[in-house]
Amino acid sequence: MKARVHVYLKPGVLDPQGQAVATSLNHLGFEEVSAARQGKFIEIDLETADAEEAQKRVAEMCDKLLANPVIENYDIELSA
Amino acid sequence: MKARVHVYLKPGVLDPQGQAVATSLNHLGFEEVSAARQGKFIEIDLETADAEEAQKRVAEMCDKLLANPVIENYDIELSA
Amino acid sequence: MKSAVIVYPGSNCDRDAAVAIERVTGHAPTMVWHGESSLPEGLDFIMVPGGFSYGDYLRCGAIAARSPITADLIKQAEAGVPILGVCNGFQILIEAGLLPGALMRNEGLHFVCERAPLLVETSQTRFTSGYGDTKELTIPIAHHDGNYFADTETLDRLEGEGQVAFRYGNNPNGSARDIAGITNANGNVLGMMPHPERAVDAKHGGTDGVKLFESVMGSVQ
Amino acid sequence: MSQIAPEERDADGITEEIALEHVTSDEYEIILKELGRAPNLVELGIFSVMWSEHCSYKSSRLHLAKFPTSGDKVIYGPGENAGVVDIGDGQAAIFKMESHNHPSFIEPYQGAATGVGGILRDVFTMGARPVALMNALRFGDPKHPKTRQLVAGVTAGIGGYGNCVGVPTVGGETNFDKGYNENILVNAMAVGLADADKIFTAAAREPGFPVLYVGAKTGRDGIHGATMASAEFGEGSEEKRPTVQVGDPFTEKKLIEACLELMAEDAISSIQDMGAAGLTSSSVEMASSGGLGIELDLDHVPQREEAMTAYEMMLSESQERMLMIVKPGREHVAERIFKKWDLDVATIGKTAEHGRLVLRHKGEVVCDLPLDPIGENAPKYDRPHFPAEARAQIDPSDLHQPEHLGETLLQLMATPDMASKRWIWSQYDRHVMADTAASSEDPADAAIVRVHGTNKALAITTDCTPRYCFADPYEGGKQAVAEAWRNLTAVGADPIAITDCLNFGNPERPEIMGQFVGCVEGMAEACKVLSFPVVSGNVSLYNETDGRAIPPTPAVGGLGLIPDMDKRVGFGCMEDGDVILLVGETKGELGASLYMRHIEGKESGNAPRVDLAAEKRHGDYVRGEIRAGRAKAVHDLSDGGLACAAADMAIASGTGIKLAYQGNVPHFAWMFGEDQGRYLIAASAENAEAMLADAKAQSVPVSVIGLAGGRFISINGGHAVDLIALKQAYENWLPDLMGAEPEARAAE
Ligand SMILES: Nc1ncnc2c1ncn2[C@@H]1O[C@H](COP(=O)(O)OP(=O)(O)O)[C@@H](O)[C@H]1O
Ligand SMILES: [Mg+2]
Repeated sequence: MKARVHVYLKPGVLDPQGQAVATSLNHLGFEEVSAARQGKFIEIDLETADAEEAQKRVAEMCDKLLANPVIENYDIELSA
Repeated sequence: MKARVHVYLKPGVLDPQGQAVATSLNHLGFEEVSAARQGKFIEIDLETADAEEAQKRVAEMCDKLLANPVIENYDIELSA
Repeated sequence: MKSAVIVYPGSNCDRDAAVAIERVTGHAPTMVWHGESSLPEGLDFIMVPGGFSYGDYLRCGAIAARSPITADLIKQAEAGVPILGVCNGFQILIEAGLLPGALMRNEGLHFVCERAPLLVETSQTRFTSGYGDTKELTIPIAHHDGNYFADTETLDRLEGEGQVAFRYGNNPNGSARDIAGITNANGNVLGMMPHPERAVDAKHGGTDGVKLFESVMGSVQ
Repeated sequence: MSQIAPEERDADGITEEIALEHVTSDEYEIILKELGRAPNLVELGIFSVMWSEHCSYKSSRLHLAKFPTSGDKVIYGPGENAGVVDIGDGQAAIFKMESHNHPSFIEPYQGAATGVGGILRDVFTMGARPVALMNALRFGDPKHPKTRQLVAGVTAGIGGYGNCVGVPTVGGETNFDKGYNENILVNAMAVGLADADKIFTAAAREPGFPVLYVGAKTGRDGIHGATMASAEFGEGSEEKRPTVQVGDPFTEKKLIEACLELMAEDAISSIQDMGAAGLTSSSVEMASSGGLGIELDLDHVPQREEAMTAYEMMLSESQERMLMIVKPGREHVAERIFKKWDLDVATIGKTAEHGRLVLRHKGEVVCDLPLDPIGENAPKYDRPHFPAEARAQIDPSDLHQPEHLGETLLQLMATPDMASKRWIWSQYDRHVMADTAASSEDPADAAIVRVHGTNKALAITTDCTPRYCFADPYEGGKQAVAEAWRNLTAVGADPIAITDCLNFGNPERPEIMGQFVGCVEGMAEACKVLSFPVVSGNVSLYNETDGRAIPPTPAVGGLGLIPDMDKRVGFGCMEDGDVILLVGETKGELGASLYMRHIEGKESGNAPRVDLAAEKRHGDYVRGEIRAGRAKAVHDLSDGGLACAAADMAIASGTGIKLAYQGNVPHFAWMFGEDQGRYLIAASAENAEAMLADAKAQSVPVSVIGLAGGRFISINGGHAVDLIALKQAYENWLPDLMGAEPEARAAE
């Protein structure tokens, strides 16, 4: 089983990387870009068969390590 | 329109971050983790209505700025 | 004076820390490898040095904060032992929950290394008492992720309780309210991005960091 | 040899044709003759990388032999992983410079990062703790669309690696020239310290000793990197992309600590890093330099990817790996230490008496080659070469006279080569390890790094003026060495030895080979006269695209010793009222100068001539005055001549200078001429008197040319330019260029 975890900044937390991406894209002529946000994307291979169990465990991984609750939120997608 | 871009290392390219994450998760007791890979996740707000046009432009953004074609691949999802 | 410096894989200011502690206190610290389960007994001072623990992969300090030795560090903090975290050490203390807030990528997105003006915000801590009326120091900085963030409530509390120990004279990284170093509520844990251990020698980075080490030493005697 | 597996083909389609691409048909004939049979694919791959320019030095060896390489301070000269010199008290300094040009152009961040990693390994392989890094960078025209992205990426890569491993990056140099538009140069230098009696070398000593692989696992990265570094860019270089490797400085840091920890035990017999051509070159070099053979079982090589072929394992350039031969029965010591550091360690073979390279994979012998033809007897070419056409001397009276010399100075201070590189070096940790006494930020002509725990210091510099080398390779080669010697002298150091990185175009073109030979001969001459031997170095050829070669760029990395740190000097301590002395003669040489390039807008004129005997005399005099404590500030004269050096001193000291013209050349030629062998010294009036007397006694031309004070640089009371304006011009050029940095990959 595979988990795809997105970790991104909470709304309201300044995202200089995202801003730099948007500005750079504008400079490069992509004027349709009005904003950008940058986050992390972590793909985890799990030796678990049970999806419910996996969901619970991956959430725990996020709380314990993958995300910093002071500034970040996360979401989890599972696939076979 | 919103684009969600995932940028990740090509298969075979060394991913020290992903390795460190997997090892650390194992140490924390998540023994079911057999591997992890870490990539970037960029969300872009676009002032474009046409999905086909958007797809083409975002691919161009990836080639020019967001991904490093030497070592990275990307995929793009669009949503309204 | 019995002190220790924790060495994580990827720590790289451990030697700087040891040199500074020995220079100021006259006693060499014990270097404690991260794999050990506990710190020595009866320590007067613990330093968590700078560097790139675990390569700074995932988030700076995140993996180190969850390593076995850090669990014991937390216990020592709770027992009141003075602990100084510098640069990556500050990041580790924050990730370990010993200090509030978060340290994010520098606003300018680049690594910044310079001799920076640093303001002593209070000399009422056990780390800064020696500075007395001295208000401005020059201390080297060298980091990529030193942009201090906390919500308004936390920031107000830190200010209100006198927990802001240092501010930048010339905010190099976008830190909230120019914060460069903070203490915990108890006053025994200080985290700061600038490197006082690189400022204990006129032939290297100046001597403005000496008083910080002298203050801690004085406070334990 | 009947059991050799005939052919090995892998999933990625590496075929004999691809391997063959890298050996010429003549070379293939030699292989057939040496072996008496056709090589299989693995063997051909091994020949192709070992005979690449990068590994075999086939075009350059003949000429490199012209360098003086010995001296009473030299412990190990070229031939080892790095040069080793004696710095007294039983201590040694170990240093080397290396290029990572091609990978950095293709992928600036990883290319530059892995360049730093590679040069560090060369130094700690020998038992040294790395204590300083330097970098010499050449980028294209600042206005070229790729330049900013390359500057940003290379800077981030050097910082990303060096900062993480915790070795200070203390200095370097940066040039911009359209000649590098399609071929940037990234040269990195590392310096380390060790006890002189605890140096480790690569040559295998005894047969039957176990061969250990340590460090990171082997992947498919960088296959044929060495051959790529030996090919020019052109159509199709896009396809060469997968050869870029990703560096892992965290693993490197652990590898440094683990190796040094193991070196303190009595376990290692010899050791070699896996650099270009990875497992192949390390195993071949260790065995052949020891006159032995080596047998490896590739099944034991720690692998990161599945189903790797022997060909891939032998040619992979995965980073952060070492090969070592340990004393029999001591394998467990290595295992214990490397496991502690969470690194791979595996016994993969043993040394043997037979003088062959024998590889087994999955139970079959996949390679069995005699070592001599691969290494010692690799092809060596005397490529045809002809000298560059001599250029005419510039006569200043033929040039247009600037109206306001202060304005001209202001213009020159904001030119790409002259302007501050703060934007770059402020991203490097220059202070870690607690021994940096002077780095890029400090007004000193060389970086100064204290020898830990002593009052001695190393002085380090990198120098080369490609404008001169292009105008006159021989004089340019001399000048590069002389400038390094001068920079070390200017801080009060005794110059000891150099390393070099010789960056040129395609050696198969006689005019390029002519540049190479000219530069090497000029360097050799300077090294001889200045007693400044070459102890290590690196050659990077084929730096050209579609027939356009880079300017000849023989970068020199100089190392010196300051015996007493209290007698070092910089150029930022000038005070109001100090007398300014000029050491050396001024004829107003404007050929190939910054002035010609930027004010006249021409790349013309001959290179300034270096009178090596005068250079030596002047330098020895300056060093003597520094040691005598008379010189308050010292600065050598280089790009932009006297006026730019005066401006550097004034900006750094916050004090103006009133220059008083003297001599018989036009004012502007006096101010901006780039005559060699010169220094500016600031001293109190009293000390200046004594210095003038010394100069007379030593027949060194020294004259008073100005007085420190005020807020301007002026000449004969006129042409004044404000220090603040000068400083702004100097500081703002690069930040303005990088400003929005739109093309740089924002999402590093
Ligand atoms: N790429 C670089 N990395 C680090 N420091 C650099 C780099 N380029 C220039 N510098 C620093 O900028 C200063 C001026 O360099 P340069 O003009 O080349 O000096 P010089 O002419 O005395 O050789 C030096 O301190 C040098 O170390
Ligand atoms: Mg100089």
